[in-house]
Amino acid sequence: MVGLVLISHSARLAEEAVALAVGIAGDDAPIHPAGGTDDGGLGTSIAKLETAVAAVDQGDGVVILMDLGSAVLTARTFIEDRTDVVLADAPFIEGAISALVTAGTGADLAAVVAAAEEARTIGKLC
Amino acid sequence: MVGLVLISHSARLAEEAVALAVGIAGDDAPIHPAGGTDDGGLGTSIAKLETAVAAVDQGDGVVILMDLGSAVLTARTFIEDRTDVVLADAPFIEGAISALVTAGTGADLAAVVAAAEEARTIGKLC
Amino acid sequence: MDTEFFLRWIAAVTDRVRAERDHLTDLDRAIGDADHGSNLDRGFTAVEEALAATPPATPADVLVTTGTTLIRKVGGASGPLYGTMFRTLGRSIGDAPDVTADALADAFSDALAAIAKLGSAAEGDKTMIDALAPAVPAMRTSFDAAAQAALDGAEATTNLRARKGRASYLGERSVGHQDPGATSMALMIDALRAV
Amino acid sequence: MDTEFFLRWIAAVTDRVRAERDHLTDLDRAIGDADHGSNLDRGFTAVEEALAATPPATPADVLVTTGTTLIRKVGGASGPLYGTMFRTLGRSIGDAPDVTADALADAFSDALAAIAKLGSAAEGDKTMIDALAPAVPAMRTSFDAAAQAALDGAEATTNLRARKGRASYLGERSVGHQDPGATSMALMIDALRAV
Ligand SMILES: Nc1ncnc2c1ncn2[C@@H]1O[C@H](COP(=O)(O)OP(=O)(O)O)[C@@H](O)[C@H]1O
Ligand SMILES: Nc1ncnc2c1ncn2[C@@H]1O[C@H](COP(=O)(O)OP(=O)(O)O)[C@@H](O)[C@H]1O
Ligand SMILES: [Mg+2]
Ligand SMILES: [Mg+2]
Ligand SMILES: [Mg+2]
Ligand SMILES: [Mg+2]
Repeated sequence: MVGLVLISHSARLAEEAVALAVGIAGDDAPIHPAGGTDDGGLGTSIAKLETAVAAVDQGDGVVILMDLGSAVLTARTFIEDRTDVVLADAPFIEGAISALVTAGTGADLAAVVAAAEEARTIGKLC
Repeated sequence: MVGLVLISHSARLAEEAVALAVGIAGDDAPIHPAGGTDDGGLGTSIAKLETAVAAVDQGDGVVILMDLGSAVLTARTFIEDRTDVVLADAPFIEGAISALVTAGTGADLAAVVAAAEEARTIGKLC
Repeated sequence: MDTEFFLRWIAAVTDRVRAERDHLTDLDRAIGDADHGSNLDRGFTAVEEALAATPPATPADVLVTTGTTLIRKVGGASGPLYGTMFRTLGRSIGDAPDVTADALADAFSDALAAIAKLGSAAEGDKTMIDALAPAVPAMRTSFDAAAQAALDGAEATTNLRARKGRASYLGERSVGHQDPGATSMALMIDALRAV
Repeated sequence: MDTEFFLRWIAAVTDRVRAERDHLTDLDRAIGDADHGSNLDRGFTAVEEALAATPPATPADVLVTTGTTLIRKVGGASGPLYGTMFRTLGRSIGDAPDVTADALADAFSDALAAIAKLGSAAEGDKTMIDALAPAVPAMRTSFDAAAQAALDGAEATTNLRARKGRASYLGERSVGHQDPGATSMALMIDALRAV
């Protein structure tokens, strides 16, 4: 199964986003948070990202969702030398839920990224 | 100033989203979480929403951002008899940051809703 | 139908919800988050208390109090939806002390529209609407016909793919399970029969 | 320029970052989150330790170790950005034991491209790029010219509106403040002069 990692400036935001996504989409596919700096502050950590990616990597690829700013830069730097890990340009919470649902069906890497990115276009009031 | 309320199924997700938005956009405009059910479970509460709206209402209107599902239904039911409170059809985290930044400039209700909804179209990788 | 009739209906619904609580939760476990039975039980227990605390004067009072209490107490998607249904029934009926069968059928038609609008949902989306929508025209005939239509509609959700609510996240995997909200809706309409 | 030259440069940058730490953080307080000075101080302290622990064999070693350490230790947006700058400088230089002025100028040109790509940013966005971009052509002339261009570029960010990074959320309110990253970039290029 494709794995998911949520990288955020805030450790707790990443954890809560994972919990909500699992609550809705179930735990068929692996998902892991990577939030905050190494010393628990606000920011991002490539070491935490590495650990999270390793935790969800089952050999079918990993999709990373970023909240903003340095999370994007850290994730981009991380994937420089990885072809099996891709970034989704998606809303953090909504993209995570869609991606996790799709990953849980056994979909491939491209389909999971597409699901995350389509979340951008789905209205909540219609 | 226009106030903001974030309603989520998860009390902690709403709280962490508020913290991140304030960390980035500052606390010029008021923002309040309304997450979880009255007894702290996963779900939404119109009583929590009322309290949160009252906490951020300075007379210039309030914008509500919802994560999904029953948060949308609860918010819609709440605004039935309120013309000064509007819902933003926006990504939860990204919309909250944009809306809070815009509210902090003293923008009016329509501009804050528009800022939240535009967050949907802003790419992270470009 | 007078105030007593509607109080008896709500009491019957409350009993049925309690009796079906675990079944409704099991249905919600398959395609949701396993709380539909406990959500409704919590809601109707609060309704029971509210109606006992301030005895309602009119049929509309019964229905509006029921709706408002469900909105405040349920905590899940079904709270605002059923809340809106009962409040719309009450508002549509107005302050008549006695409600004709036609007026109630009209009120159910209004309630269907209100639920569909709130949930941005239509028939076929595998929701409570799939039990309510066929019951609305059947109510012009009899409560029996309405109940049968609602039960059939609820059963037919099994083969549908969910397009609204949490179950919609499951996509194709939602097929093969009866919708919990359609099931509870059918139960409520069925309860009219025995009042 | 040999390995020693680059070690002296990084040591000088480390000293300057420490000396300017509070100033950089103050600039970031105005339009960011008040951590740019401490981010870089943490990063370059780790670089100092890494270079001491495994003495580098070539100029590229110095630069790649510096970059990799910054990526791992800074924690803010400037970490991946400066990390990419130093790693690109190292990779561009290759394994020559002695680097010509031309090769270094080419490497800085590559580093500019790499930062711009990583940050999806261009000159005028009120970022570190506004100090680096004018320094790149000036480096063909002299370190003095490059340093002057970088310092001028950093100063000119004051009148710009931020379009990338946290400061971009401030919109018009970012105008009137010098960009912290442009300021630290100018400091790094300025440090080349005294090596
Ligand atoms: N948007 C909607 N429109 C109509 N009915 C809906 C909608 N969303 C959910 N429902 C109904 O609500 C039921 C679920 O209720 P419940 O389990 O109490 O809430 P939750 O899904 O928040 O846990 C579903 O089975 C469905 O019938
Ligand atoms: N996308 C980007 N492209 C180029 N430079 C950027 C970008 N984002 C931020 N910067 C630079 O990084 C600096 C901020 O660094 P720092 O405060 O250490 O990180 P953070 O903003 O994560 O707290 C800004 O002043 C700016 O020069
Ligand atoms: Mg449920
Ligand atoms: Mg629920
Ligand atoms: Mg900063
Ligand atoms: Mg920071």
